[in-house]
Parts: sequence; C-alpha cells; structure tokens
Amino acid sequence: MRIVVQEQPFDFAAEATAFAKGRTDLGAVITFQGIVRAGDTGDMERMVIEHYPGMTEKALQKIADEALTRWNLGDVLVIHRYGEMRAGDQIMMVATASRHRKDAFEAAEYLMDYLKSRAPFWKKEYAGEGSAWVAAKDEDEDALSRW
Amino acid sequence: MRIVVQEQPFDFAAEATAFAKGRTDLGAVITFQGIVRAGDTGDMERMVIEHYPGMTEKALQKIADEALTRWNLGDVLVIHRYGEMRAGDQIMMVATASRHRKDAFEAAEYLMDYLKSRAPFWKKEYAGEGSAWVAAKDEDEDALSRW
Amino acid sequence: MALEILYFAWVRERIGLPKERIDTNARTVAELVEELKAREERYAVAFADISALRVALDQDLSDFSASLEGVREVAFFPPMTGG
Amino acid sequence: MALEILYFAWVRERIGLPKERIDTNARTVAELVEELKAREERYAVAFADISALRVALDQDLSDFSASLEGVREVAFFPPMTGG
Repeated sequence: MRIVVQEQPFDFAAEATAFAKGRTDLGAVITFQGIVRAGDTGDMERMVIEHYPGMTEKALQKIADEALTRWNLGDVLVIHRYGEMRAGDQIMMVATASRHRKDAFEAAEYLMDYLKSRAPFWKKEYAGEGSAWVAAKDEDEDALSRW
Repeated sequence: MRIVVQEQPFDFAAEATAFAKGRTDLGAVITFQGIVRAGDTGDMERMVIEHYPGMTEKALQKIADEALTRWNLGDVLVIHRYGEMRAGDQIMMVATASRHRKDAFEAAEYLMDYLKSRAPFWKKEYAGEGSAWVAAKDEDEDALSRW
Repeated sequence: MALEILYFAWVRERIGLPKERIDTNARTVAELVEELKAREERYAVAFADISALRVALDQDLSDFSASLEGVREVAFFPPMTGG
Repeated sequence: MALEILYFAWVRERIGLPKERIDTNARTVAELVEELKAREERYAVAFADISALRVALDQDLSDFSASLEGVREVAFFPPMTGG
C-alpha cells in the first residue's frame, strides 16, 4: 500500500505501470483518475485545493486500511494533490489490484466514496474576479450508506 | 470510442495516457486491466485465447454502444488480445471517462461483465503435458442480471 | 440451403475441424444439430448436451430454437470466457 | 486547558486565521463553540449553523457532542470535497 499527498503533479502512466508490476497472482487492476473539469459553464480558470496536513495522510491511511480489510486486495495506491490546478490537470488517482475483478471494482469505488467525503480536502474554484468553495453534494454523503 | 482486437501486446501506459487526453469536461477516468494469473496452483505455464474473428469486433462494438447509451460517457476504449500469453501478461483493458465517477465506474463494470460472457473468446490453459479449457463461471453469467 | 458452419474451443476439438460448408434443409438450429448428430459419433459427442453450448447466427448470439431462414453462417461454441 | 484550534476553507476565511491557541474550560466541542461564538461577531457568523460544519479532534473526525478531555487539537471545517 502506498499513500501520497503532494502538491506537485504525479506521473499517472509511471504510477499505473509500476503498480502491481510483476505480480502473477492478481488478475484485475483498476485505476481511477480524478481530473479538474472546466466546470459546467466552462469558465473556471483554476482551482485551489486546501487540505489539513497530518490529518489528510491519517484519513487516507484509515480508508485504505479499511479497504484492505474488507476486500481481498493485492495492492492499493492513493495519490492526492493539493494546491493550485487548472482544467485538465490530474487531482488524484487510486489503484486497486485483486485476483478477480469484483474486489478491485468494489474497493476502488469504496476508496473514492470515502476519499470524497472523509478525507480533509476542500476545493475552491476561481473564475474571473470571482471565487467559490465547492459545496459538498448530498449524493456524495449518500454514497457512503451502501458500504 | 475505440475497439481493438489484436494478437500482439498493447502498451497500457500509452493507451491510458492518450485516452480522454485534453478533455476538460471529463472529471473521472477509469481503466481496467485483465492480467494472466499464474493460476491457483501457480503451475500454469501459458494460456491461449481463441476468438471468433468478425463476431468478436461486432460483439465488443455492441457492448460498447450499449454502455454509451446507458451512461453519460465522454469516451470508451476496449482492447482485447487473443493468441498465446504467459502469467503476468496483459490480456485486455477497458477505459471509460465521464463527468462524474458514478457513470465511469458503472460503465466499466458493465463492459467487463458483458465482455466476459458475451464476447466470443475462449481461454485454454497449459501446464506441463496437460491443457484445459477454462470453464465459464456461474457467477459471471449471474453478474449480467444486475444490468 | 448452403450454410457455413464454424466450431470453436472444445467443440472445434471434438469435431476435429474449425469450419465446414454443408447443404441442409434444416429449418431451425435444433434441426441442424439433429442432422449433424446423426452424421458421425464425433458430432454426437460434441452436441450431446446443448445446454453446455452457445450458437451464433451470422455472428449474433442466438438460440437453438431460432430459424435458419436467410442465415449464412452458424457457429457453435461453449460459453465464452473472455476478459 | 490549552487547545490548538484550526480552521479550514470558508471557516478559516470567515474567522480570518488558520489557527490559534486558546485556554478554555469547555468540556465538549459544543461548549467550545459557544465560547468562541461569544467572543466576536466573526466567530458567531462562522459557527451560526453547525450542521454545515465538521469537527476533528486530534485529526480524527468527531462530532459536536464529543468530550474534549485529553484533546490537544480541534479543527473546524465545512464538509470535505476531495477526490
């Protein structure tokens, strides 16, 4: 398992290639990338992600530990950035690997659902003179109820 | 949308990097890789995948078209190999991209479920002097009922 | 009616060939299967349990009760194991 | 009891600082919030609707009824929006 919280961009291709490399017991590998969208009106210029150093790593570790307990996983990777990003930039990725696809899919969805609502990150969007904190969605909180 | 059926290995990192590249309207990108497992006893030496040229492409196209109808997807990629492979080799990949993660996850699972049981591929495993066709699993057929 | 018949995986191995062209008056897949089974032991063995088989007509999955009218290519194979 | 109090996102912006050290006799998070609200208007505004807020005690998510006994770091922030 690897948990990374960093400001600088990460190399998705390199991370995905290295993940679970050489393992011949894992038949299913899933990656999820979260990417900055230009926004529904397309006028978002940049986004700044604030986080809570210390708690962020602790929260992500706890979520990943729980995924490893619930599913039969060969490996788990979580990378999440903070700081300034622009439309099209990669915000974060998770990767899961398991013998069969069901565990890898469920664990990846679990990681994303919890990471969205339980890891201390806050997004602020900037457009022209204006800026606004992204509001949490009820559907993201509701998504946790299935686990 | 891109559907590829080929004998030679594919470059996962390059495919994943090119997929949905430059799109600023898609916040979620998922990849699934299917990898040859060494088998539960670890003695599988190689696997040969037979397919039905013509029908394979048609079946994959139909599955991908259906995913594009059911979910709000920005792009879909399916690559599936046939021929001889060894433990650790990549058999196939799918990728999905959507505005939000729910569509990308559901579509990726749908593609995998249908591709498993409705695309004309058959696996034969070789170990020492022996060989055996991989039997379809009831759980793979059952997985279709949720869609 | 001339039909191209294709066999895959263990069906191909049991029958001993990947494809053949046959002339038949069979109106349905089931009738075609009966005709094939009557030919030779290896066909009878391959088609002994059709619940273990799948059929595609002109490269679309179908079923054993389907009509062969207008069909040019029939394929028999076990349940798929892709992915 | 000395506590390190941290504020994030719009809570930080409304209160105007990222962290502060305070001395308090509050036994629960709710009591601490009441104490802060009584201090100045900007605190009253930030804590006007605690259903819109989350609290972490020593970097673990908690709730407003939780005891502060043994706690060293309290953080207030809106619901998270990671991923």
